[in-house]
Amino acid sequence: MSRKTATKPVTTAAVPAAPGTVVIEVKDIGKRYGNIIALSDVSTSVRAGEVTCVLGDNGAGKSTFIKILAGAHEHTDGELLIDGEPTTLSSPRAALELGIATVYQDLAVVPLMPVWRNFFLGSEITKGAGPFRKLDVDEMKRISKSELAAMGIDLRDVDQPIGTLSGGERQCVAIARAVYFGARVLILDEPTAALGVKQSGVVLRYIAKARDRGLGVVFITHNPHHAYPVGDRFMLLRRGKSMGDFPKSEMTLDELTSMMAGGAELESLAHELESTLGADSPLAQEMKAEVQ
Amino acid sequence: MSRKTATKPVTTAAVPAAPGTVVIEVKDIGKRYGNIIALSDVSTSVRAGEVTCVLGDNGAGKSTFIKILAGAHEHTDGELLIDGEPTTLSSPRAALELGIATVYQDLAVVPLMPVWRNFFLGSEITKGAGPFRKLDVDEMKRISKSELAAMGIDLRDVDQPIGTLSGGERQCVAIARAVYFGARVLILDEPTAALGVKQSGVVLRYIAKARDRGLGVVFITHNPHHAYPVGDRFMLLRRGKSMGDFPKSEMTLDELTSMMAGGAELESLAHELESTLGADSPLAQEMKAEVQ
Amino acid sequence: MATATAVDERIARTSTLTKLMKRPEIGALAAAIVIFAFFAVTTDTFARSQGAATWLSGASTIGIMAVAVALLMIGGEFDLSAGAITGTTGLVVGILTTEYGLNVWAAIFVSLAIALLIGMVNGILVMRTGLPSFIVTLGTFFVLQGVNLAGTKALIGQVAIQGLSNVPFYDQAKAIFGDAIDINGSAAGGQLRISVFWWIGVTALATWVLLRTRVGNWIFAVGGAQTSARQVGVPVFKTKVGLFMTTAGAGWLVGMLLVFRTSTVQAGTGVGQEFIYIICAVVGGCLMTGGYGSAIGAAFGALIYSMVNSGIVYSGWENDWLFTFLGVMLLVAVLLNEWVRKRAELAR
Amino acid sequence: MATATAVDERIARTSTLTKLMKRPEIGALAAAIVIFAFFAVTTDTFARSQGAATWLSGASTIGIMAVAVALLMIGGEFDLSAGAITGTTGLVVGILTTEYGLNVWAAIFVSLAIALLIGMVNGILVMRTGLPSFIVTLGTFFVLQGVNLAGTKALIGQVAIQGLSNVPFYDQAKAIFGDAIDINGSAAGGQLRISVFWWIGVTALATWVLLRTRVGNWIFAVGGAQTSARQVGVPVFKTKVGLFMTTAGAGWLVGMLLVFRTSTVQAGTGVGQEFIYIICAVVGGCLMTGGYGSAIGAAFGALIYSMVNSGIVYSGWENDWLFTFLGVMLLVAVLLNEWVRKRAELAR
Amino acid sequence: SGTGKDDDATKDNAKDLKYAVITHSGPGDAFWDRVKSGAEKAGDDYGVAIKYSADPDPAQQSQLIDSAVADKYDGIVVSMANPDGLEEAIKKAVAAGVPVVTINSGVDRFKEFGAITHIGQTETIAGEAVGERLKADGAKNAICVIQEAGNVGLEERCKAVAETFGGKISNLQVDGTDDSAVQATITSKLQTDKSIDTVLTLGGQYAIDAVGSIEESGSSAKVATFDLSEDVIKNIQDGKIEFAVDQQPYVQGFLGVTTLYLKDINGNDVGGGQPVNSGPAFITKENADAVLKFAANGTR
Ligand SMILES: Nc1ncnc2c1ncn2[C@@H]1O[C@H](COP(=O)(O)OP(=O)(O)OP(=O)(O)O)[C@@H](O)[C@H]1O
Ligand SMILES: Nc1ncnc2c1ncn2[C@@H]1O[C@H](COP(=O)(O)OP(=O)(O)OP(=O)(O)O)[C@@H](O)[C@H]1O
Ligand SMILES: [Mg+2]
Ligand SMILES: [Mg+2]
Repeated sequence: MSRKTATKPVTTAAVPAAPGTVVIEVKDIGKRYGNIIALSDVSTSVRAGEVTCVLGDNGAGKSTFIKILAGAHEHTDGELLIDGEPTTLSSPRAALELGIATVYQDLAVVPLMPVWRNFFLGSEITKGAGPFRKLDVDEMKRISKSELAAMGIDLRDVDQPIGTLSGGERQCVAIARAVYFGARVLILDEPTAALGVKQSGVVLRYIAKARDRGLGVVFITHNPHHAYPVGDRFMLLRRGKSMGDFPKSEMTLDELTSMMAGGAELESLAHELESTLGADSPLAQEMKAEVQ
Repeated sequence: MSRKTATKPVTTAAVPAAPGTVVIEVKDIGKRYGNIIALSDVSTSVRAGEVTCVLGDNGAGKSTFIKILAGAHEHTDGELLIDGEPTTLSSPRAALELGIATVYQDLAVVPLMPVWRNFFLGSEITKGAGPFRKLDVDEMKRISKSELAAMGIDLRDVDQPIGTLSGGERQCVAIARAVYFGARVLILDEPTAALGVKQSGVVLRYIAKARDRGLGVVFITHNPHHAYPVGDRFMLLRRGKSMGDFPKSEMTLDELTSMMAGGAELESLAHELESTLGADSPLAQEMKAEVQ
Repeated sequence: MATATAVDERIARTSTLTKLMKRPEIGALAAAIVIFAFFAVTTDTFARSQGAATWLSGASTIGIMAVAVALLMIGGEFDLSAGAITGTTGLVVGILTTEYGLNVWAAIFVSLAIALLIGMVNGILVMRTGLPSFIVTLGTFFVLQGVNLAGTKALIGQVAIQGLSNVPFYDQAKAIFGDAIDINGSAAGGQLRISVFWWIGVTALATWVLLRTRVGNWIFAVGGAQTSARQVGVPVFKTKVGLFMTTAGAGWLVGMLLVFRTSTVQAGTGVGQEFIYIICAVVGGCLMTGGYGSAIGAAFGALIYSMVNSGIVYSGWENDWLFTFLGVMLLVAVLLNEWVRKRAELAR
Repeated sequence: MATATAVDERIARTSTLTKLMKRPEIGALAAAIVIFAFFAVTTDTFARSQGAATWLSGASTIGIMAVAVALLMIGGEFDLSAGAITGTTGLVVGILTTEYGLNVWAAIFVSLAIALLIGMVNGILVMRTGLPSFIVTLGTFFVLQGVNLAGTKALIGQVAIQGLSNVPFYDQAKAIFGDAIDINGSAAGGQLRISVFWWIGVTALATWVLLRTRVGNWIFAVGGAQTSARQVGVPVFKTKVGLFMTTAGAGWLVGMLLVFRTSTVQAGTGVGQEFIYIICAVVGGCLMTGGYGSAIGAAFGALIYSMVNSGIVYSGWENDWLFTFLGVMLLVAVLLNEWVRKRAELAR
Repeated sequence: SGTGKDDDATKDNAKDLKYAVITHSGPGDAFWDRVKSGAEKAGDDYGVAIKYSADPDPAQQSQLIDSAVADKYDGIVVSMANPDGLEEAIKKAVAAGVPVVTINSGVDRFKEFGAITHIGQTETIAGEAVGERLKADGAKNAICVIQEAGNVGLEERCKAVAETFGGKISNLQVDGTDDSAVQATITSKLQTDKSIDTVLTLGGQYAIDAVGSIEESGSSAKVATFDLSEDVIKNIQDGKIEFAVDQQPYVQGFLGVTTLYLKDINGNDVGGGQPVNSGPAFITKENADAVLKFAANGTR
């Protein structure tokens, strides 16, 4: 995987911080859409060389939270500090310039544009100088093809409009792009949702690698089996509020699973599944295990 | 859960067939988009009272396959038989009229419309007669709110435009709608992708229930833990071709998982993950187990 | 499992008023009020009964079309032939009665049939070819414009209908389409055109259809996300063709209102008006991209347009600057509109 | 892990030709060829050098605007003030030179500055208010239309510039903007307008920008999915304001081409042309909803429009039916266009 | 057929002659429609082919002239609303040996451009005549209704009226494609300024709208108009319209073609280098009956 610095024109802060440094800190942050309070009083931090997992039920406010970090939405309450400086990210471009790359849940692709143009959108590789500076099309096609192949996606043609790709293929493009351009912080909103087993494995490996390279990673998932192996810290959201921030050392996979599923409420479901599917069903067992 | 027949105006064939009856049969079916062959030579059948799982890598052609069954795309090769009759479904409405309800991977919602209008779109409940027939708004709001609550989604307001819901909430609306209107066949394309543990459990329970009510179910997922407990037959697609149709009796969960992940190719990944994450990582272990 | 909790801590506050504020037409209403107030204060005649009768009458014919065009725009399509149809239908009635001596009522029904046919052709062409409606109806527009001119000339030898008021039963039709009601007992006290009532009726009907019927649901859906609508079983083809026919039908109605008000039509009638309808719909809160808007909003849009046009005349401003005033007023109206809507969004 | 396999069993077949066929302008090209052939066969003069010079000259000014408007439409916006700007810039030059004796070149630069300013105002208004560009630029259009009329009347007492050809250095500017080159040695053999070269140049430049520069990438992105574009760091604001300024700049160029071709401008110049530009862009394969289209296509669209207009004249068809012919031709062209494109899609 | 450069009788076979009539009319304009009818009638009578085309934009009109030259027409009749705009095209046509006759406006420049003659009556002559007449009728406060913003001819007419009128006169712009809007605008104006005693419209159609406005607003203003139609004459007979100025457009078309024809068959230069006036004629209650028949035919 060759990376030229020329390929990352928007990224000025290209060097990851020392492991453990707090890159992003949020204090009592909140977000309202009109009268809808999607998030309130959330405090946590993203550290270099660590994977922070954000967990929570559907509609808990996870995506809202990361959209604030990514500069896609401005927060309405609380404080956001980047490198210790209070900041309001006015646009995703501002975040990208600080080295924060994001995979959005809705992927942020332009359906009618070819795959390779989407891959490099906003960070195009050019050659030539002055008024004759033009896109280095071949290089961009080559890189996007090979980065996707590395994720196990063998595209027929990177000139295909991205809107005609399958859901998983599209998600892989978004992930490969963020991984390729993420310099200091990598934010991934349910990156493995539409992915097959193989591709999910690759994404988890990418996350681990990015962490090892000293990047701060924010990882959202509904799958405790994906969160636990790579996560260093777990933040749980429920109905827009933070339920706390737990280091990995303080929890087991089972605790995590049960916490994600909402504990007690699951019990009845597990029982019901057991009777529907039979007691030996792995799912029923899993559920039972989760509710202890 | 009260259901009036008046609420299902498009569904004429409301009675599920006897368990085991072949409802839909496909023979050597294929689909081309221009020169792109997304699917070729796939043969299988959907039976009443059975769950057919369609498994496969990203881009394997799963969504394409179910879009043919749902009437969203016409097939370009082969034959589609419904109740033994060769058919070409010209529109999803035609499929719906035959009692085939579908959850699409991209959900098929109208972002600017309120949740309840989306829920009942195309199958609105009306009251009054003749020119004064009007929408029964209260009833529709009530039903959509309660159906969603039953899935563990507690919406603030069913008048919210569906585009402002979180990814998982939106997916739940699409699933609840299909379950509510599916009369003979229920097709679900990665319904649990964006869902939390709890909601996934509910969806699996719904699938099991639908099967028990005698519906034929087609279920697409990337999660073998979701597929195995509810599936009766497993069809594996790879690069647009069918790898065969296996009854549950002939397989174990591990075999299924390894088949889904593409067997041998996984081996190297498992090794790599082991070294990155440590040999005791559940993910690495899972992967290792999968490659045997 | 709990269904609905009485108080949800995730909602800041709600009230019936703020609910109302969410409607797409709220901004247009506010703009209309401000513009009314402005001219009522700065001019003498504007708010008097004669003045109001004048701009209401102006708003009525544009408004009927704007409402129909708004439905079509919510359904995701445009109809550029909408203006020309008002001319076509008027000319058909004029020619059939004055030149061929057909009964007025028969002529009226023939012209309705022709209008609906044109609408159907528009709709079917758009749906079958997959071409953008902007371009298809532009083609129909040109064709109609030519037919209106050349057909009229070929049949009656001139470019405007003459002598319509002398045909039998003209008064019957005039009573329905062209009449006016004295407001203060005499014509001088202002005359309320019957077209104003047609306008109110059409707006009410359109609003009811949009918000309270299945078809209304489908209109929003086909405009907001056609593929999704199709996938959940909405009859997209029927809905859209129906919308084109509705617009053409409204064009017929307006054609009748015009021809029986002035007892004449010229071959160029309605040409260029199609964009005014679209403007009114957009000022009234419709999105150009479809899937959002309201019929009442479009009616307010027409009202704003007509009030501004009349108000400028009442103000006695230098007439050469007419368009500049119109442009500035339009911008002010839509800016106000947007501002109110955004506030409403936030406060809801 | 393998990167690219030489032959992929999931692709039916490909060739360079079919690759070419995927371009959005292919349909417009086919339509242009058919229309050329039609008139070349049915009329004497159409394909002769004098005839061709006439329709090329007509296509050139419309074409320059159509190309600029196409860029803007690909970027997801409209500019209804584009036509009026051609008038404004021409009038500014005419008034400053004939009435105030300003040097021609100075006047030209003043008018350019004014045009860019108008474009910037359009762009900033659209981006800052979130209003649809259709309505904002409609406002600007009205304002300009009024200013063109009232301003001109106020300053020179009439509505058309006269006597421009007598101002000093007129010939210099005419050589650049208004000249014509004899094709067959003499003026009678047909004269190729210099505007045709400007048109070719603008089209080539726009194509290069669209397909080979970062800005081009951004234009497609902001038109195709503005939120996504913003999320991946595309400077949406700058791109869109730049596009509005480009359109206004093209309006200036066309204004100069017109004023130095005929040595006169009228207050009404360009009014109503804005839709012709949009039509040409759409005929050339641009989507009304943005994110798709091509500059060459828009140039072909203008060519088709101009060829049809001239062809009808050469055919000697009855003038009253002009618009009907135009409409039918337009429909035929876009239907052919669509048909070719669909075939190309399937065969690719 | 030849280029018509040779005046001697090379083309006695009139069947081969074809003339282009190119005006600055907008589509569907009633005045220009009568010009067209006159030209076509002359063509019929003489057995020559007439092709009529029009565009209000001088650049487009120039292009139509260029096309006619390219198409080897034997003569061109052209209206010159904006002489500067047509200068190049007309001079080119003349240089190519195509005889040109100008009609309607452009009387000051036709000679300079090399046209045979000018037939018609400038907007100024008609306008001034109307102004004088209104003055004589004792009008004090008039509005001049312009149905197409920025139209050169219409603006000039109003300006000429103002020149001789003496009283107060203001222009009122209306949307000429929407009669009900025209009526509403005139009504509004009459309501605001009660002292208006004359409404002058620039097309027969709009006089009818003005009559409606006067009824609607209860004003006592009088209506005068340019151009005729059947309904206008009936209204004159009924006393609802004071008078109409007949610019005799039919004459302009007919004589334009006739001039070219005489040049071709007999080498005549009609007018002998001087312009020929085609009007104006005033139609009032007194002489209305006589023209009603022609107006109904669409020739006056
Ligand atoms: N409209 C289209 N035009 C061209 N190619 C398409 C189109 N739709 C799908 N494809 C291609 O067909 C192949 C199969 O797509 P499909 O969506 O069926 O995959 P899938 O099995 O559902 O994948 P996933 O698990 O990622 O959703 C993909 O490679 C995709 O690129
Ligand atoms: N633009 C918006 N306007 C109004 N409400 C919104 C908007 N966006 C999100 N919400 C609401 O905010 C809440 C949080 O949404 P968010 O997308 O952050 O959830 P999430 O935790 O990512 O859920 P999921 O796991 O389903 O993706 C949801 O209840 C949603 O309805
Ligand atoms: Mg989310
Ligand atoms: Mg899929």
